[in-house]
Amino acid sequence: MSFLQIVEGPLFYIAAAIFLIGAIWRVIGIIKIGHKRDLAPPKGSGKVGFVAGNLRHFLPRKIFAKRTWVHIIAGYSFHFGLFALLLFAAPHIDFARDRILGFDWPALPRWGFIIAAQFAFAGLIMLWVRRFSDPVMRLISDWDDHIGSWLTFLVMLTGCLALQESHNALKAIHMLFVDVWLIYFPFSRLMHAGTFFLSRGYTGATYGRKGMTL
Amino acid sequence: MARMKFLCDAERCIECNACVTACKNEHEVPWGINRRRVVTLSDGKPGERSISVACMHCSDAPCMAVCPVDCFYQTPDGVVLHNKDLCIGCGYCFFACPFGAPQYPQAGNFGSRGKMDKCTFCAGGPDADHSAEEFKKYGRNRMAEGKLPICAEMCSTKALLAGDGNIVSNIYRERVVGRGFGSGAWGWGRAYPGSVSN
Amino acid sequence: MSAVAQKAVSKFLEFIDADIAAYAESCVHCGECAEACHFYLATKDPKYTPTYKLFPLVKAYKRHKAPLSGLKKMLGLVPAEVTEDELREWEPLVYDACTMCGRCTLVCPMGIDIAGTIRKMREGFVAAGIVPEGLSVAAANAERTGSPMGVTLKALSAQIVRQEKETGIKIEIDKKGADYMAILSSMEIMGYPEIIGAYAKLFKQAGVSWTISSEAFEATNVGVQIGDGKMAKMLVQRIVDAAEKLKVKHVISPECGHAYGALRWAGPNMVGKEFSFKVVHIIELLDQLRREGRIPAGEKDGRRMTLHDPCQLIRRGGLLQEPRTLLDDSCSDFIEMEGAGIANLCCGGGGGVSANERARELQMAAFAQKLKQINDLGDIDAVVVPCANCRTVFEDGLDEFEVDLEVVGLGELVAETLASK
Amino acid sequence: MMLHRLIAAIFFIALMLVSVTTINAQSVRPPGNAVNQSTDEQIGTSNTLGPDSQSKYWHDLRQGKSGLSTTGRSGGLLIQAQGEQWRLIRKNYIIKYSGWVLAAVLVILVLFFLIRGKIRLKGGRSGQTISRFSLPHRTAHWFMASIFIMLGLSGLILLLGRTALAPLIGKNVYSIFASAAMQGHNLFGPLFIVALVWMYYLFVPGNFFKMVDLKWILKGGGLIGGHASAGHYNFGEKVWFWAVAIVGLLISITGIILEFPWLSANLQLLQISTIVHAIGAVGLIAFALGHIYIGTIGMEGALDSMTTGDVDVNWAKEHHDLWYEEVTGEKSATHDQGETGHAQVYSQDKITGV
Repeated sequence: MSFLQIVEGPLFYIAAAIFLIGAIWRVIGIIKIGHKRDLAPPKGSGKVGFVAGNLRHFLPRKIFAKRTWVHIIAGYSFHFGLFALLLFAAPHIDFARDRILGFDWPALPRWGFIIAAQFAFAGLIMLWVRRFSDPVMRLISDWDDHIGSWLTFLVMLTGCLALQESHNALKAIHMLFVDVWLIYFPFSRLMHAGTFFLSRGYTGATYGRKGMTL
Repeated sequence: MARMKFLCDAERCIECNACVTACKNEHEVPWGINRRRVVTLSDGKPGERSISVACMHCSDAPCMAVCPVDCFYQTPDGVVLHNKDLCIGCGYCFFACPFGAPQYPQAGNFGSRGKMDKCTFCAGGPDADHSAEEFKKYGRNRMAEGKLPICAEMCSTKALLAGDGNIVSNIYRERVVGRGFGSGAWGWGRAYPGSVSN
Repeated sequence: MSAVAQKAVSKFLEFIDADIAAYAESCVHCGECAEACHFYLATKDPKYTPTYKLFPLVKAYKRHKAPLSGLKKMLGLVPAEVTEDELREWEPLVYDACTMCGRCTLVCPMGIDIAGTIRKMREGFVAAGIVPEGLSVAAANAERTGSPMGVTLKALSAQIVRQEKETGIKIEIDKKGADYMAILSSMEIMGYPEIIGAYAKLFKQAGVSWTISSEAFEATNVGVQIGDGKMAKMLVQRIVDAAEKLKVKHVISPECGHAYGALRWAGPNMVGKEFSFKVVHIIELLDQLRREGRIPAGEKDGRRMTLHDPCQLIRRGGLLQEPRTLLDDSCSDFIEMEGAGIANLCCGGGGGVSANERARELQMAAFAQKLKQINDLGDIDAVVVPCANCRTVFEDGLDEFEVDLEVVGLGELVAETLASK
Repeated sequence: MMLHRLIAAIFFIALMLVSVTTINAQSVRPPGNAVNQSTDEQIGTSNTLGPDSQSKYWHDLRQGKSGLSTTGRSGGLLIQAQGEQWRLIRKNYIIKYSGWVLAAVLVILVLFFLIRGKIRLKGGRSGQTISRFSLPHRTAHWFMASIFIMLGLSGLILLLGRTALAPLIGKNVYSIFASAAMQGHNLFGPLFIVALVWMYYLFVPGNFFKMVDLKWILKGGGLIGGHASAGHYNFGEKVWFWAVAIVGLLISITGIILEFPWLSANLQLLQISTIVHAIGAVGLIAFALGHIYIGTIGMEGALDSMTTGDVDVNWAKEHHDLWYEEVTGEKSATHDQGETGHAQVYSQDKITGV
């Protein structure tokens, strides 16, 4: 069995299983901690607040955006780029069709892929650079932040370096980082991708019950 | 060992483009790639000439010199071949080649060139002779079958000559003598310096 | 782990519900919250980054309560135990440098309610006995008299008599079966007793039957501010008992930030049952009466005014429009400050910070931000501050910076501009 | 011989540049008494069986005369003459010397470090700091730095790999590196332009040359000894800034041409672009090595300005005295009389204790 076959075969399935089970375990674990019942008579709907909170926090507020526009642009640019690459890159769709789902969907054209990659890289580098050049970020960042950023960066980088799609070694390196990333995910702050809707939603629900404006 | 050469007799080429078509068919090259092309000079004017041109398999091949990954090699027959497994599609061989031989699939897609493709003198590539990979990457290996390039083989006017350089130049010399005037064969001065025959 | 730290940690863990767990899991350390915190903006000291203030609690969560923490512990990947030294280091951050204004939640891409989490974190600090001195004095006062400033019934009675004399309206104490029972913050009783007169005037005109209880007249809940659940409950219980005894239908929460949240939202959960009465904020009530035409507006106040948005009423209380509609009727030259409304800056003295002598310098630095916001408006005659605590902070701050600016309460303004019958 | 070829190469580049810009210059009207000759009729022999010499005909083709073709990317061009020059410049000059230039810079830096050592703060650290670069400045700088490093490494792999790397790791492995390097280089290229524009915008104030810079040069930048006054940026930093700006612009333009080759059908333009791109990049990398040296191990206290953004007051006084005075309104007493900075006075609270 070649190295590539291992990293995109058994190791990938193991990593994907750890990723899925770990992430779901953790999200359910959080939900299961539960809350006490709120006895105060509500002024509005908590459920509506949950959804509203989730939506509202996608949009930055003007007064803060003036101060933090660089982070907002970097953050959005990274996340949009990443999801475009993850979901619409032709090799990813092929991989999903052949190994997981059995069906495919339209892929980004090559130029679309590259533009998405530009945004993703620009955003991620900016966010990471800020992590060590801003005293606030230096104080609050820990190893988890840096490992998470670097692993994601390496997954993206190795993926793009393998863009010629002609060397198995490059693809294998990419897949290896993907596997590591998947295994690392449920134990790390990367989990925010699976818990952000809870934290936004819970705050939103509290606000909603109290009839607070978001 | 014989030194393989191409020669196009401009006095005979009738711009039928059959060499181009035969080459495409023989090697099943993808859309958009023509390993050979026919250039017409003074089109529609007195003295019109046509020349079929592809990789000339130069002795001191510029492509070989500039390739950053050193993917070219020359066979003992003087045929310049390249290894597509090494090629990164940078396009430098195209910058250097005097004859515009290197071709790239999906050129123009955000600057990405696929792996370079060019005339192999129907001699395949570094993969095992007659293997499926060799055919897929480089086309048919006629040389290994003891045959000469298809373009010259099927040229109806025998304008395009391919094969051992000495034999090719002898044929040409006879023609020139027969025609009663002399000049250098097209491209030979550049491709095979020091061996121009008259 | 020392016993002190142990106490704090077990209190932390007791208070970590799914909300706080989701917050701890979701924070990506993006640092945006710093840009919303007036303490950070005033000092540019990174330690005032709101999410940093939560670190001990998050550490405890990750070590003991997070899903998969058991697995991570085996691999040695959980954070170390919280130490007493850490708690002492964080004490000023949790008490002096957070007014629980909740502005950080607005900027947080994850919507983390840092203010609410700080409130619960303080429970741990109280359990460990790591509390600033100013607050513990207030707490002792509250325990003794029910009021952080030690306001006694005698003092209140004196103020009521004076207001009766001034307005010529009789104020009935302990009137059974009244519709509304007003409670007041100690700041109002001691500093701005005119509000009692204003209530009398407004309710007389509106025909509202109301009273003040002699047993529970204090609205300020120092237990909530300091994070002492037991005391908070005791203070709420006192109001509940009085309201039930007088059989009132409503209890009016005064122009005081934390008091409203403590009684309206936290109250039933603290005493463990639903109230037999409704809690209504004075601004809500005035707005309702105004809409019902029971307190029609008269001649408007012509001074150039702006409105300070007290965090606990506007941002965290949801009373965004009510004060503005009331002001539109009461004030002819009203101007909003930049960033007014839900994202307005805090005065810098809420959440017990103004009662905490140690935090004075920081509070003033934060107030300077507020002052700049007001100064940017140009010439302003008065600022309407519908929160007694903010009002004290304003007056203190304006004094400190030697700025001549009038601070008025909303209730008084509405009372003053009432159409005469 | 060497010199001769070098001159020829430079002449050729100049010629190519000129020919690109003066492509329309041939519409000059011929003199009135000129014999009107149709060049078309000159091509080929008038009689296919005639005895004429065809040397002119073939010569023209050799020089790049075009015909017509329905197929192929090169169209009717039979012989592309300048490819040979391009090959010579690339192989004999750029690849050959760029490695040596970079090696020489490294050697010079090592020697300099051994001889001069770390430039220490004469007064030691004062413990007081002064703000030098804001957060956006630092972010832009490190953004540029990370992209520069990635582009530099991948570019050098492509340029020198065949000579320096392939013999060590073998052609097959090297091809993997080269493939990755090329994809990465093309990917990060456009980001360099973003970084360049952003950085230029933030850093250009204060980077214009002034009289002080002349004095600075005359004093050898204070490296040799003695003190050279400087404002917010000294002469060396200004040169570095403008080198990045101008060479960076050249590299960006040529990079775009190379990355989007269909933008121009002109092969010459692509060939010139590779040459300009490589020379510019090697120059910048060489300069960057010096920049990194002086910013890290070369000078005590210099790195602070790009990590925390705050530099030691003594560092400011010793290296950027005029700037220090401008910001604080205080005499630094390290420079000559008469070289006072601008009178603009800021409040003392720009200095913060540590």
